[in-house]
Amino acid sequence: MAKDEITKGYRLVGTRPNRPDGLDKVTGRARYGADFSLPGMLWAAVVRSPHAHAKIKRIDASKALALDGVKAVVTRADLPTGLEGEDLNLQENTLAGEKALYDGHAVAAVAATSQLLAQDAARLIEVEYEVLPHVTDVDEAMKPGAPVIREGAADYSVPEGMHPNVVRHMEFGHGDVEAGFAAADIVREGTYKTEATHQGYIEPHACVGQMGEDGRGEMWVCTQGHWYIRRMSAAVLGIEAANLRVTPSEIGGGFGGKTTIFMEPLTLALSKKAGGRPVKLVMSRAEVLRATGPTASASMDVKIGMKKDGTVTAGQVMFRMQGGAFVGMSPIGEALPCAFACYDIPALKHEAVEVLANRPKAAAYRAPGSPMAAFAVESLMDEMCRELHLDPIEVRLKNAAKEGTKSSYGPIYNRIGLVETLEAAKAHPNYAIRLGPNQGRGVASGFWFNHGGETSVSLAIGEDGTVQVSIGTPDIGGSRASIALMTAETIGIPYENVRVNVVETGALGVNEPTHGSRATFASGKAAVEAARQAIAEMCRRAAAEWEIEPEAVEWKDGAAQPAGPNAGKFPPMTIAEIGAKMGGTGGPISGHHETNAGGVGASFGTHVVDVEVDPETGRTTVLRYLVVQDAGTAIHPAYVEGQYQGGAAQGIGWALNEEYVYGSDGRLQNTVFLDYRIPVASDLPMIDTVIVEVPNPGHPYGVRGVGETGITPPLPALAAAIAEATGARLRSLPMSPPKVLAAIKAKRQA
Amino acid sequence: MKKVHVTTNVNGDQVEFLADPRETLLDCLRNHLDLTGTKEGCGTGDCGACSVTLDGTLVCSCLVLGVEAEGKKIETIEGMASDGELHPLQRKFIEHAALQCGFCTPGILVAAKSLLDTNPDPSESEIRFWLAGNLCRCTGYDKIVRAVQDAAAEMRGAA
Amino acid sequence: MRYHTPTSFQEASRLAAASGGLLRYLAGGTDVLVQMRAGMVQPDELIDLKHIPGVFDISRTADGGWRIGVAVPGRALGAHEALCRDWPGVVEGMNLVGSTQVQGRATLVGNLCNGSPAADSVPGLVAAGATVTVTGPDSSREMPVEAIPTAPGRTALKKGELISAVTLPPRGPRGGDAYLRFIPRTEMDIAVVGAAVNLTLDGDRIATARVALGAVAPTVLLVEEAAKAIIGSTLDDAALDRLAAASSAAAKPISDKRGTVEFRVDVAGVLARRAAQIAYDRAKGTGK
Amino acid sequence: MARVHLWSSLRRFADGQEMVEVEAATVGQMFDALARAYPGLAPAIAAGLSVAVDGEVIANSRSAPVRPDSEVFLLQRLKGG
Repeated sequence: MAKDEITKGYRLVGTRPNRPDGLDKVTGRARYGADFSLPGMLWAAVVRSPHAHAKIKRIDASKALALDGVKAVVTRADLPTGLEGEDLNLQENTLAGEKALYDGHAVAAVAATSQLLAQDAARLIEVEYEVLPHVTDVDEAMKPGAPVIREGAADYSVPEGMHPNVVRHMEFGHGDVEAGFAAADIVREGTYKTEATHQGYIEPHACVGQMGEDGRGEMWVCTQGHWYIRRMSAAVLGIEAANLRVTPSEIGGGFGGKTTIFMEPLTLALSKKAGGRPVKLVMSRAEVLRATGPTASASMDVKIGMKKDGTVTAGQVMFRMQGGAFVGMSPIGEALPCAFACYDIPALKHEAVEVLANRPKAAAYRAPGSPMAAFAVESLMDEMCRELHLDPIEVRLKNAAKEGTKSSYGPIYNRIGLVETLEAAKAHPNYAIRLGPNQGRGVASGFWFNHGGETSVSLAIGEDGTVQVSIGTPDIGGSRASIALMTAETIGIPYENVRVNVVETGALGVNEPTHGSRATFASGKAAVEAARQAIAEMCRRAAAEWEIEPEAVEWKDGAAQPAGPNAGKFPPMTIAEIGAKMGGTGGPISGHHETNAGGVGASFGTHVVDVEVDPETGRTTVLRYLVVQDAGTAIHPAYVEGQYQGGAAQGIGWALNEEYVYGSDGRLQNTVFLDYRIPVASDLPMIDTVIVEVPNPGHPYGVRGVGETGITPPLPALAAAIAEATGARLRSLPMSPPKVLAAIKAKRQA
Repeated sequence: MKKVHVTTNVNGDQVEFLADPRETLLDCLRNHLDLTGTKEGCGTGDCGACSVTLDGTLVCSCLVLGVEAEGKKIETIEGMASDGELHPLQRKFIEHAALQCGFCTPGILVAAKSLLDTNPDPSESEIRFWLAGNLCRCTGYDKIVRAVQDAAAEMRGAA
Repeated sequence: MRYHTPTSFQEASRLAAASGGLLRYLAGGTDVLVQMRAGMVQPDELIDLKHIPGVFDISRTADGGWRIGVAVPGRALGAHEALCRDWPGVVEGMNLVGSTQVQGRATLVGNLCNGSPAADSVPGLVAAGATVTVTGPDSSREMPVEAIPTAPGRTALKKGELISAVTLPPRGPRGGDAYLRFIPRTEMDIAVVGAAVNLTLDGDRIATARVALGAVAPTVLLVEEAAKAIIGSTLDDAALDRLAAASSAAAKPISDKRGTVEFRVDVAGVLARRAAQIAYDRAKGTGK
Repeated sequence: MARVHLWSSLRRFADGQEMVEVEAATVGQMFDALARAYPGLAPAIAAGLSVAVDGEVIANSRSAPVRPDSEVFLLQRLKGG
C-alpha cells in the first residue's frame, strides 16, 4: 500500500482551521484539573519526607485528627498488601512504607474541610524518621561504598558482580566493532553527563476523587491517560477497575509526566475514610518538582571511529542512568536504540545499566532517553567533524539512515525522512548566514520511534448529519482539531460539522495515554476507520431506500451516490438526509474502531542553532533557531509547527539551564520556577520551522507522530554551537554560565 | 481563624466574600467566587498563570491577599470578552495557534492586554520582556509573540 | 493570623511592639506571601502598611533629593521621569526585581527588609548613599541603607521598629549611577552577582564614587577599595582593571545552586567594570 | 520459522545464541514459544518486551502477525512521552 504518491490534494487535511476548544481556552472557561469542585468536597494535603533516605519509625496523626474539620488521614497501613512488580512500585511511590526513598516522598495524607485546614493538619502529623545514608548521583551510586537503596532489586538481566544499586542491564549490537575501529582514520572517545530535568508543565497535578463504602469510585483528573489512572489507582487500592470511573479534565501540559499516578489514589482512599465525601488534591509547584516524575540523569561513554571523509566505521556506547529509587524507570531501553538510530553504521555495540538513587520515581519525558543519547553521540560526531574540517550536515548525509538501512537496533527501516530533513536544513537561509565574533553554529539530528498502541474510538452520526467522535486520548496540543480534520476529510463534510470529544473511561474501551507521539496518529487512524464503518452503514441505508445492492452505492462528497450508471439513477443522499431518517431506517448510525495500532512511522529531525556567548560571563544567547522535521503529513500544520517549536524550547532549556540540584543533604535545592529555570519569553528568538513531508505508508493520511523528536537535537546542537563560539567543548549539561565560563578559562589556560 | 468580609469589584460586578486572611486573591477568585479561569501554576509569582489587574495594574493574584482586595477593582480573564465579542487578542490567539494546552493562556492574555493598554505598538523584544513572567512550556513563545503583534496591529488599525 | 491595617506608622509600630507572636509587615507582599505559601513563615500578625497616608508617594525633599514611600511599587518608580533622570541606577535595580506582575507590587523597602544579599535594588541604594527613616514606638531615626541588612534574612530593626520612608540624596550636577546584575536567563532569576556604581565628575575625572556589590557576601557590600580604584581617573582601561580587581578581591561569595565562588568572583569584576562605564557615560550626559 | 534476534544480555538465557528460530504466527505465539524453548527468557518476557517485526516496531501487541520468514528483533518495552 504505497502512499508515496500522496499529494496535497486534500480538501481539509493540511489546512489551519481554528481549534474546537480555542474559545473555551481563551475565555477561561476550559476546565482543568483543579477547576472541578463538588458539593461537600474536602481538600487534601500530603505529608512528605524531608529526608532523601530514612526509615519511618512512627507516624502519629492524633493532633491533626483532633482539629475541627479534619475528616481523615491515610498512611501506607491503609493500603492493601501483597502487590508486586510495577504495581508495588506505584503503591510505594503513592505512600512510603518502611522507608522514605527520596526527598519529597509521600508519607501520609489528610483531608479536611478547607485547603488551609488540610495544610495546617498536615503540619501536625508527626513522623519519626531514622535517617539513612543516601546517594543521588548516578556514578556515585555505583561505587563500592554507596548505600544500598533496595537489597535484591536487580532483575534477571544484571550480570553477577555488579553493585546492588545496578538493577537492570542491557547490551546489543551488530558487526565487528573492533574491526570497525581498526578501519577508521580517527577513533575518539568522550564521557558525557546530563542532569535530570522536569517536564515543567505549568499545570500542577490535580484530582478530585470520590469513593463510597461500597468501593465504587469516581475521579476527575488532569492526565495524559485516564485508563492508566484507572488501572494504576485500582491496583494501588486493591479495587476492581470497572468500579472506577475516571473523567479527564483539560490538561495543562504533560510531556510524559502525566502518564502515570503520583497522588491520585490518595483522594479515593481519603474519600472512603471520610464517609464518601469527594476529596480534592492539588499539588503545589514544590511538590511537583520534588515528588512527580522528572527524567533520568545520565552518565555516558561514547566511542566512534571515522574515516577522513566522514564515513563512520564503528560506534560504541556505555550508558549509566538513574531513574530514582524504583526499578525500571530509567529509559535505558529507549536511549540505547536511539543512540545511533540516525546512522547506517556497519558495527555497533550498545550497553547500559540502570542504577537506583535516592531521587523521585522518573517518568517519561518527551522522547524518553533520546535527548541524552543524542547529546552524547551527536556531540562526539560534531567534535570529530570539526577535527576533520568536515561540514556536519555533509557527514550526516554520508552516514544517514534511509529506507532499507538496517537500523542501529536491528530492524530494517521502511520509508523515513532523515535525508530530506538534512537537505532542507542545508538549503535553509539560516545555514548560510555569516557569523560574528563569539558566535557559533551547531547542527544535530534526532530520532524517535513514535508509537501506535491501544486505541478505541467511537463515532456517531447526528440527526442533522453532523458527526461526533469520541476519543480516549486527552488533547494536549490540538489533536482534537487534527482528528476532526481527518474525520471530515474522510466523510466529505465541513470541519465545523465534526465535534471531537475526549470521553471518560465508561464510554470507550481501553486507550493508552496521549504518549509516544501517538494521539493524532493512532486516534486519528481509528477515527478514519470508524468513519469508514459509518460510511458503509450509510451506504447500506441509502441502498435499502433505493432498493439496490449496497455494493452499488458509493460515498462521495458527504453523500451516498449510485456507483455508476448501472446502479440506477438517484440523486445523492446526503449525510444530513440519512441522519434525519436513520431512526426509521434501522436506528442510530455509528462507527467504532478498536485496535492496537500498527503502521507506526519513525520520526527524524535536524536542527540548526546559532548562539553568541559572552566570553566574560559565559552566558549563551540563542540568536536563531531552525527545526526541520519529517511530519509524514502535517494534518494541521500550525500545531505541527507548535510541536516543533515547543520541543526545541524544552531542549534549549535542558541544554542551557534546567537541572535538578541536590544538596549534600540529599534534598532538592530548586523547588520553585525561580530556580528551576525553564526558558522565559525573553530567552528565545522566533523558532523557524520547516515541515518535511515523507508520508508514512502505515497511516491513511501519511501521519507520523510529531511530538517528541524535537526535544532531542537541541542538546548536542547547542553544545556544538557553544564550542564553535568559544573553542571550549562542554560535555556536561546544563551548559550554565558558570560551567561555560570555567570551560572558556580552562581553554585559555591550556 | 476568623474570616474577614471583603467587598470588591470583579469585572464590573460588585462581589462579596469571606476570606481567611491567609488566603490569596487567587484562592478567593477560584474558591469563593468560582472564577476558575485564573490559574495557579506555582503560587510563588514565577509563572504568571494567575495574572489579573488590580486597580488597573498587572499583578500575580497569588501574591495578593484576598483581604487586600477590599474596595479594589479587579479584572480577570472572564471579563476580557465584552458582550459576547472576543477581545482581538483572544481572537488572534486562536487564529495563530498561540496556545497548545491552554493553561497559561488566560494569564498571558491578561498580561498582553495590559501591555497593549500601555503600549499599543510594542516591539518583539518589548513583548518578550513584558511577558517574561508568564511561563509557557508548550509553544516556545513564537506563536504567542506573533499573535500579540498581530492583535496590536489590528487594534492600531481600528483605532 | 490576624490582619491589621493601621493608618499611621506610629500605630503600626505600637501594634508590632505589642505583638507576642511572629510578625510580618505587608507592603508589596512579593516575598512575604511566597514565604507563607511555602510554609517557611506562618505569621501570627500581618500588618498591612498600605492604608497609611503617603506610602505611595514619591516626592522631592527640600534639599533636592527624593523621598519614596514604602508601598511605591517598582513600576511606579520606573514611570517617574524625574526620578529616573536623577537615579537611573537605583530605578533599574528595582525594575529588575521579578516580572512585570511583580513590578506592580514589589517595593524598595520590602526588597531591603527581606534581607537577601542578592536583592537587586539594594546595591543601587547603597551606592547612591540612600538612607531610610526607621520609626519606632517612641521615636524615629535615620539610618544608611547598608546598615539595615545584617545577615541573610536579618535586619538591624528592633522589635516595634519599621521603615517609614526611603530618602535619596540630591543627585547634583555631573553625576551618574548604574546597576547591573548577572542571571542565567534574561529575566525572572535571582541575581548571581550584582554591581552598582555611583559617581560624580569633575571635568572628565571622577571626583567621588561609591561601588556596591550584591550576592557576593552575606550582605550587600559597599566596596571602598573599588571606589578608590577609579576616583581621580577618567575611567581609562587601567582604572577599569583596578576596579575589576578590587571588586573581585572584595567578593567573598559561596557556591550554591545559582553559582560558584569562582564564577561570582570573576563576574563581580566584570559587572563592576561594565556598570562603571554606564554610570560614567550617564554622568557625562552621553549615556542613556 | 521466524528468526528472532536477542539482544546481548538475553543471549545467555538462550545458550549464547544471537538468533533463534521459532514457529509462530503472532507475536504472542512467538513469546510463548521462546519461553518454552528457553525458560530463562520467561522473566524478561514477563517483564514486558517490545518487538520489531520486519522493520515495524510493535510496542505491546501480542496479536500482531509474524510470518514464517519474518525477522524479529526483541526490544525493551518502549515508553513515550
